[in-house]
Amino acid sequence: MSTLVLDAVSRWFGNVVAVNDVTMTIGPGVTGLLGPNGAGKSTLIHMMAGFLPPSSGTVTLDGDVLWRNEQVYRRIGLVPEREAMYDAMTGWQFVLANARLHRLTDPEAAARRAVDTVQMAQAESRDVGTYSKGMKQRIKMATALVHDPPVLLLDEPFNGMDPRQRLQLMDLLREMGQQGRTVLFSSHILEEVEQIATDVQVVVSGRHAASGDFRQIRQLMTERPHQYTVRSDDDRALAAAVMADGSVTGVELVATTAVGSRQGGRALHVEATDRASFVRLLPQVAQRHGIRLFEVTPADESLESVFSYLVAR
Amino acid sequence: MLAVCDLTVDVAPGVVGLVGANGAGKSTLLKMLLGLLPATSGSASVLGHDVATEGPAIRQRVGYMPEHDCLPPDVSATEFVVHMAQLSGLPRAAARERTADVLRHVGLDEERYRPMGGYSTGMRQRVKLAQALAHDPQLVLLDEPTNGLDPAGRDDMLGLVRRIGTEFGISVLVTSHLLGELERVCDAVVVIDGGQLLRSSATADVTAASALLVVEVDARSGEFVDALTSAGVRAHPAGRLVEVELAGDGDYDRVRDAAAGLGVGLVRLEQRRHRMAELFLAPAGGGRDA
Amino acid sequence: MSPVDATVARLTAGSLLGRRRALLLLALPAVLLVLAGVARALSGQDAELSAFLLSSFALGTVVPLLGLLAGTGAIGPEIDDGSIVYLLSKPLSRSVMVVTKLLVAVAVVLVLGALPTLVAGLLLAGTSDGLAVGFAVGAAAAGTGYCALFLLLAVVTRNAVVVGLMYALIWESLVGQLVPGAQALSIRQWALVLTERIVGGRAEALGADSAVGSIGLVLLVAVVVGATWYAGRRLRTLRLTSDA
Amino acid sequence: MTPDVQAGAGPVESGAIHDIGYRHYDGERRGRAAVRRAMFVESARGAYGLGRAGRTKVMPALLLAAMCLPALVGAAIAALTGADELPIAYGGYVLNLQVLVSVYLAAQAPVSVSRDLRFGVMSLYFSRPMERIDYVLAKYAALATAVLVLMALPLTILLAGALLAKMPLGEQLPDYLRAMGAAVLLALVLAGIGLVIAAVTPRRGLGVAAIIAVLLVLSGVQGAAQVIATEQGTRDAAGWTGLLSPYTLVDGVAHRFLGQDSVLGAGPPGTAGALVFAAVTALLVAGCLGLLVLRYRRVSIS
Repeated sequence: MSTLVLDAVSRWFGNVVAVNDVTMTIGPGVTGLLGPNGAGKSTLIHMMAGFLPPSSGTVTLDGDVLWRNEQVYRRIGLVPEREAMYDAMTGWQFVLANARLHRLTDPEAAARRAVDTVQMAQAESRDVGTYSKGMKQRIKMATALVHDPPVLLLDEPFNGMDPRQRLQLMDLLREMGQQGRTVLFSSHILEEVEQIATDVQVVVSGRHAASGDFRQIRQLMTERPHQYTVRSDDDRALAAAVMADGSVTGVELVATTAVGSRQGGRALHVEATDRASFVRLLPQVAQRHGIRLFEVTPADESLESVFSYLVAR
Repeated sequence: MLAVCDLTVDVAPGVVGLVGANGAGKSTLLKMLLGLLPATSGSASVLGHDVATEGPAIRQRVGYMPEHDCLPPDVSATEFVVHMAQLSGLPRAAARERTADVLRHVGLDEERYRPMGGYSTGMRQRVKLAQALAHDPQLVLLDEPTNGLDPAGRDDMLGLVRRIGTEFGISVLVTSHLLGELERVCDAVVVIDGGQLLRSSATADVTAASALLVVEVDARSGEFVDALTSAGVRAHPAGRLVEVELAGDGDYDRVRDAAAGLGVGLVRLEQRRHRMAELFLAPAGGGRDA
Repeated sequence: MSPVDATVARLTAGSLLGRRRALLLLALPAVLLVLAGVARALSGQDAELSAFLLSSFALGTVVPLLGLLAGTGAIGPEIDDGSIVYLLSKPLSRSVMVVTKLLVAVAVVLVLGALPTLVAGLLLAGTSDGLAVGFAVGAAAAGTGYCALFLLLAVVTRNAVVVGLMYALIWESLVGQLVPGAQALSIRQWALVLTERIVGGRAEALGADSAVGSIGLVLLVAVVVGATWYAGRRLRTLRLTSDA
Repeated sequence: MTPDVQAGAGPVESGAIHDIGYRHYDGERRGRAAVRRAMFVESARGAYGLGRAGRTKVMPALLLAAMCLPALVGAAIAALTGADELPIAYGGYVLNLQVLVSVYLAAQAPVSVSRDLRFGVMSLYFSRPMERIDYVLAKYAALATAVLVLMALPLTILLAGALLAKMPLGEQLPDYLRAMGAAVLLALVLAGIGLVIAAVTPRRGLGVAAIIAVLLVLSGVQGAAQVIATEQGTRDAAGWTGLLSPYTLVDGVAHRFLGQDSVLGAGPPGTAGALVFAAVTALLVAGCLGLLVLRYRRVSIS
């Protein structure tokens, strides 16, 4: 069980502040480090991997400082973002070489276990240069797992992966999290974070914008109105009925234009400050007035909206 | 290696999406359309020009945005796009004028004078798009333009692609494997996997609503399912959601009444759209890693 | 803990002896040996010619180029494409990495530089005047110096090869001829001190002498140790930014 | 056939004026010759860092300055002392500084071609109305011009110095023109060698090392061979060794065809020698061009 602690960490390059006073604790389980491009995610990961000293504040793993401390790599497995590897070697040789670099007692067994964990046994004898993006990513995972580290750092692991490759990597990360490892991955592709991250740290332009489960984050931002799209067989009547209740701050009848996929039609945009009471009220009011509800969709609940809301703030 | 095999499709003007997994043959198809890769069999024509014989004529009227990195780091965006416009046959003055115009349209402001080595992924994608538009093509081929972009960047790029197809009056063939975005942008979609055509149809019917409802309540969802089944609705839990097989419109009311009856919050009631994701995963299946 | 790591050595050798770079590394000594063979066939054992060939071609061209290719090649490609991250994320002291990489580079220069110089020397002048051994030892010393310096350059800058060229060709030879003082900082001249000692009396006549005194040796050792130590320090704080 | 602008299913705006909207271009669209010229200009300027980031200007500027320094000094001496002859002859100027020319070529050839290979720019070039032969010709001409400038500038400074020192133009011009002719030939030969080697690898460092290795080894071998040949007493053999290095090859051709006295002593032996030297020079240039066309035919545009 290992914990990564960032205490009031800042990092600047000249007068560009990449990371600004971030305090963060990353414990066991899968944590998603989330933020737009240029928010400072890779700077943070570089500091957690000990490749970059913080300009101020400390970055420690179970109390040990990470900067210029080679021994810490016994407990950290790093999956770098860049694709460059020793292309002239086969997958097996590459993982084995990493095992030997760790000076493990039995490098062959460790490499064997790592390659099997990432299900790359069938391609291990081929040169790394011939691997697809998804296979390269899995071999990189194997090199990071070979010394069975309690901490796993992955820099933008999902970049450029198609859904099938992404699903495979998600299962792998979930499995690592369940084994009690401290898994941290950076991403700006929100679908993945939603599905596997037990914990989310949101970073926006260098600042630590939010942390905790993303639904928690959702609750934390109660002062922001919640947006709902409702489609029923009598939108106007439903709008009038719903407005009567205090939890709703605004209703708008909109025509949904057929852009690309969705057909045209009408819908109700509802803004409610008190989410819980609105969702309970809606079915009761509809029942009372005999209005059939076809669709009730939270328009802003996905992490994407949480994220763009934080960016906009 | 069979990259693309016996693919027959014709692409109408407007914004057309080409969907497929990594390695499904998207980039190969684009290169063939540019007349850069000879098709081993069959034929294709772009804007009326035969791909096999009239390559240069096609490349004069077509803009291409590759998926991979293709920008030299030691030159500024302005200098680079002007050069690219000239390589498409525009005289220097016109090239300079159009470059300024196009860079403004893709949203590159004062960074356009800095060397591209320091550009963010988003800015690089914009320059790649600008060089494809600089010579005012009739058709642009965009290979995964949103690759590596964050949500804000993705929305901007998709908005841009949409504007190119409509406001600029340039036909667009855009590829992607992030399926949600093609739904929002394209008028029609060609889905290929392993080099073969899976489906080619207007986006609307690809994501047609199916007869499955997804419902979420904020409490006591077990009792909620029981209430539904006792009301004769075929419902079963799926994680924190409840899936309801829609027998008829009456089921909508039964869902509403079950929630109202129990006094629980109806957080979500959605038709389970046949998301392109399933469409894309289902047929390919198997462990074959593209 | 030994100052050398076998796996780092194997990885370095792998990236250093990539197909194209190996071709180049082998071509250099091959040309030297062919040249020596032709010279021997045509003009028999001629001391002045041998010294000229060994000094200007072997020590003046082949060894610096080998040092450049091996020294920068031992770490340059890995830093350039980012695969160095697989070494840096290991519990392995950075100085062990640098020393191991240096030894691999020096081994290449010894095998493909010093040894062929010995063989060429024997071919050209037999064992007379200790020319063959003198220049072989000189080549080994110069090669080591070049490897250490160019390896450091590869850690410090992305255009290590061009800067290395400017040192080896422009500073050492061109400027060296015009401004004799410049030779005080020339690795080749430092190495020639050894050659001069081995060749002995006729070194001056044969042009196998050095423009600097035995202080040159001290400077050579200082450069090798200093460059390696500083490369280790810089590797510890290497930042993997991807700008070109 | 431009598709009509269908504004989606939204309400059709009548009379809306898109003033700063996207403007179509119906001006002149030039053919491959103009495309080739644009590539040539950009690449030639790039060899001196013009139009590129500041960092790329440092090395070319340094080498150009180093090349011109002796000429400046020579011109100054001639002008001040009122000598009636330049301290440095035009003919031998470049050959004495061949190391600088070699370093410039080794550094700039990879910048010209390996950079396009490494950063994937080829797919942008070949997705345009431009064939691979156009790319090769443009790059070749650009590098040759860049190398020529490196030699022509100091020669011109020498000429200017001579004129300043009131030396008669009639006397200076022939030698100057002979030297310039030799410089053109040398630029063509060097550009070929440099590009063929640089185009083999996208790695800049390796390209630089490979080019300098080839040039150094060639002149090293030539020097050694010449010494051996002169010792054997046969001047002709020494002459033939001139074929081994581009510098001596061009010097030989300039000696026999342009009447410039050979700097490196033994010129090509007899008329046969002259013809062979000329043929080899032409073959070298044509051969390099041919190799480059073959190389770029195989370049996949991914």
